[in-house]
Amino acid sequence: MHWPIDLIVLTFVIFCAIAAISVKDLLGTAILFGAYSFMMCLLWAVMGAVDVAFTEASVGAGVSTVFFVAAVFRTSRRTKD
Amino acid sequence: MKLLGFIVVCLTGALLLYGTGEFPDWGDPHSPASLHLSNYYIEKAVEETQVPNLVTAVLADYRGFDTMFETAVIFCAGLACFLLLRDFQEKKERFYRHTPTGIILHVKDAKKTLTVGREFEHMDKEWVPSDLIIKTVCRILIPFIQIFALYVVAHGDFSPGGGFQGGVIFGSSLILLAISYDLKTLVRRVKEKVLGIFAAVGVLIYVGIAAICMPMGGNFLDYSKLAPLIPGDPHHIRALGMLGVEIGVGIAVMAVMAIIYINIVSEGRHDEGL
Amino acid sequence: MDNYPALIVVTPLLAALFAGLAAWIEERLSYPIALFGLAVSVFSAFKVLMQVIDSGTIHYRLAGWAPPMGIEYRIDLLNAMVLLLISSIAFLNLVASFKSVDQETNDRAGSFFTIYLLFVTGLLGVTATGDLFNLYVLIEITSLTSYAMVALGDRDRGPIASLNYVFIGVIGASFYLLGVGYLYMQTGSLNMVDVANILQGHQGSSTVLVAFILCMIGIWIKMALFPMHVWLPNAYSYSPVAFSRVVAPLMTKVMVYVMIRLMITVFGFDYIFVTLHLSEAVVWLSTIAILAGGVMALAQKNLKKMLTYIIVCEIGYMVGGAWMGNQLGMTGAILHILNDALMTFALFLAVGNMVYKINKVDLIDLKGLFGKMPWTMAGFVLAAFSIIGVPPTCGFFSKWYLILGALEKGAYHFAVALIISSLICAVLFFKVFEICFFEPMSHGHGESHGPVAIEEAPVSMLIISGLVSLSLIIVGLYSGTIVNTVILPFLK
Amino acid sequence: MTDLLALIVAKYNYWLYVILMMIGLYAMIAKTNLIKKLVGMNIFQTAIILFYVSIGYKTNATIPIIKNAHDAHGAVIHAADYINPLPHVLMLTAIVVSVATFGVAMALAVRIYQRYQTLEEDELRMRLSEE
Repeated sequence: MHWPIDLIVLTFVIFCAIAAISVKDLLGTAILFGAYSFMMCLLWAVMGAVDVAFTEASVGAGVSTVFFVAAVFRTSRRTKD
Repeated sequence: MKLLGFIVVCLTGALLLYGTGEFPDWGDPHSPASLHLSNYYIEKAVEETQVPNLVTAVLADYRGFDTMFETAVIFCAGLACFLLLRDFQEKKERFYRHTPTGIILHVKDAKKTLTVGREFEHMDKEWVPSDLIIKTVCRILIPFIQIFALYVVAHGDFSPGGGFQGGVIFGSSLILLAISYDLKTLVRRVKEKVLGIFAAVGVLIYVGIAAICMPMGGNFLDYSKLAPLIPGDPHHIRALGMLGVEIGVGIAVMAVMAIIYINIVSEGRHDEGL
Repeated sequence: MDNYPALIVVTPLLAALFAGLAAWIEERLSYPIALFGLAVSVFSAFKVLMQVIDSGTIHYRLAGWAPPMGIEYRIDLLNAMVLLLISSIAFLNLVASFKSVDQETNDRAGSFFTIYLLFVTGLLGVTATGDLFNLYVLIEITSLTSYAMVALGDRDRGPIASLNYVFIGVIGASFYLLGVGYLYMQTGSLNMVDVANILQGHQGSSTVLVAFILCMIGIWIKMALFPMHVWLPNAYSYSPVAFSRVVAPLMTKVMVYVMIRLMITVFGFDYIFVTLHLSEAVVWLSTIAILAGGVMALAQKNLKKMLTYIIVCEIGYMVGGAWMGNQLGMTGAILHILNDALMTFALFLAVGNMVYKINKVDLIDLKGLFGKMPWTMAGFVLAAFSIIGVPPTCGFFSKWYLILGALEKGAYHFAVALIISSLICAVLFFKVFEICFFEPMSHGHGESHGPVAIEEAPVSMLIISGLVSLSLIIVGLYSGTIVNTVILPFLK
Repeated sequence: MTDLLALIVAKYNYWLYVILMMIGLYAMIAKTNLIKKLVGMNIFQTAIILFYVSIGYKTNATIPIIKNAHDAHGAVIHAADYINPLPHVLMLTAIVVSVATFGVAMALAVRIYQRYQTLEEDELRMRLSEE
């Protein structure tokens, strides 16, 4: 039974999601978003979806975050909400 | 807007929670979703396709048609980023650094260029001195990342991974090169035209393998009809077909990831970046 | 072995890839490649339609696997008709846009053709497929290409309209995906026919109800039914003309087709109209959509925007007809898919010719256009009559079926809304005609007596425009044949 | 009380996916910064992926890679021993689609910033009405 791990990771996921959309700095959002993706990837690995977890680790936590940082670099870090 | 958002979100949440009520328990082995098709795939896929990773077998063979369009989606995203951002006009101002003295030259006229060589090096506007440690570590690391990417593509039949993941890893090794050196280094080594052609050729490999099956007398994507073309055990023909397809996916994804990154980070001018 | 069903979808995709390659090597090759790909597609679609009329539904197994395991193309009369419609409109538009593409895309014609062909591939695939998840992937291809195209049109406002379209489009597609997930959870299958068979035993389940609602909301967002229409006017009016000519007639109609397909093939009439009783509410919703679309169209000052609001209005017709729950309403809705696609295409072709010559299509810019572009305006008038519903044109016949369906069901409010919206359209178009015909050219001193010099669009555009406008009358005259050979046998 | 707890434990993945989805949807509708909206969009899409992956899970089963596939011909494979592979396949496709959309949306955001020097929706609306 590994549902306790599952539950802990899920709590982290929700925490990261809320933090990512409420931080007042877009670069911070980018990093929290990467953390969110990585937590999500852990969760899927726990559930046995290894291929999906692998993809999310390389795409969500890797390349998407890089695109995100690149876009923030070319625009601005400022956000009102 | 906040209030509207809140109302919509609550309505959606209520609808979804209402639907959750009759769900089978999480992880129930007897839920309908894990019985009908799933059992067929688990019991027959290895016998029919000789691929032990069921996800790859279903992805590239049973539902290979989905995957073909998924690759087309990726190709389309790369093309869209290129069309949206690419700007062929040279930027007016340029910065150069005289290497022996460290003096920075600011050239305002677009027509005058200095030859970049041993004395002068091209420089970004927000210039950070390149760090020796980072450069060296990345130079050592990048070949290994690329070999790992190739392994992921080739070994997708037996372990987690496949064309898409491998392509993303290969693409991120290129992005790492751009971050640790500078964007110019990447653009010089991997020409834009090469990336564009790779993106199209990758998808073309997939569609081509699928389309060859038609003149061979099978339906579209039916790898088993490729047997006369490829020497070797006809028993493993489906696995070989999948491998070919995965290589196509890997090439396309690699190229597209690099295209998207380069265009976003340099606003389409391909001169300076992160 | 007969591979026409696969060829319909695959040749545009292959042509797109070769056109994309050609864009890097020799740009001038892209156009003939694109033209050839679509020509093969039209031919295959025609072959398939003939085959279906002769010998019934075609089942084509992709990758050779039997249906619930693999993906299947299941082409019946409705599919075949819509497939032929899509491929021929796309082909004709490509012929017509030979001259105007260069003008609009800053020498990136090769990439434009690639995206255009991918868009058409997506539409054709959505129509041909018999698999719920495959449908989602192809919807995403069409959406992604349209995001790119919308941003390419107007350089200032295009990107904003496009990003709004991205947000709303993703919500729509995700709702659909979620609905498919609920269905999968209940049935364990993704093939439409297989899902429908399994669903027979689960009519009362709340999961199926939620799945149905989610799928419908997703599709409605994608088709821009009235309260979810906010993305459509901006997105369609800012995209390049060569693209809006194909997206405006086809995108929404294909989504209507998807809705009808889900209603008939997956959930079944009994479930929707007998178990759920949702008919009344949706017919009211579409009544409101019709009236709101018409009223908002009245307020517009730009011809292209006005036409996009008319599209919103027309969607109300089709949704209302499909949800009427009787054969007449459904016949009207399906016939209107065909007619409305042709009418909108004809209108946008005319607008395209105007844009080619005078660049802007604010209503004020249209003064004296009858003298300047008589042939274009002739096509425009014919299409406008068809939208209003003047008898020999095809618009009249589908409206006739819709009204009959409404009367049979007793939905008088829908019939009244239909007639009111026809009147609104008449007012709108006569306003345009008045500006074009009676008011003189506004340039200079306000007097331009004597014959105005004729400055027409290129012949390739004019011929297509004329051809499509004439087809409105021909389709109108043969509506009886279409209903008897295609629609009624399908509904049986 | 224990019934309720049992209900929560039995389906908590589904409850939590609903919560994540609501967070994402709220961010997409209510936030004014375009990039924040994009983050909301991504959370929304991953929530759906979580839902699908949860459908595929089976207790007491292992990952969907058949052990000893090539040397045990004729050995019977029990379907109950392996997790359902189909949702994983679907979600691989969905992840790819979402990263493609994300890339295009980022490119659009950069274009908007180039033109208007802002990413806030209300400021954009003001700029548009000025022109």
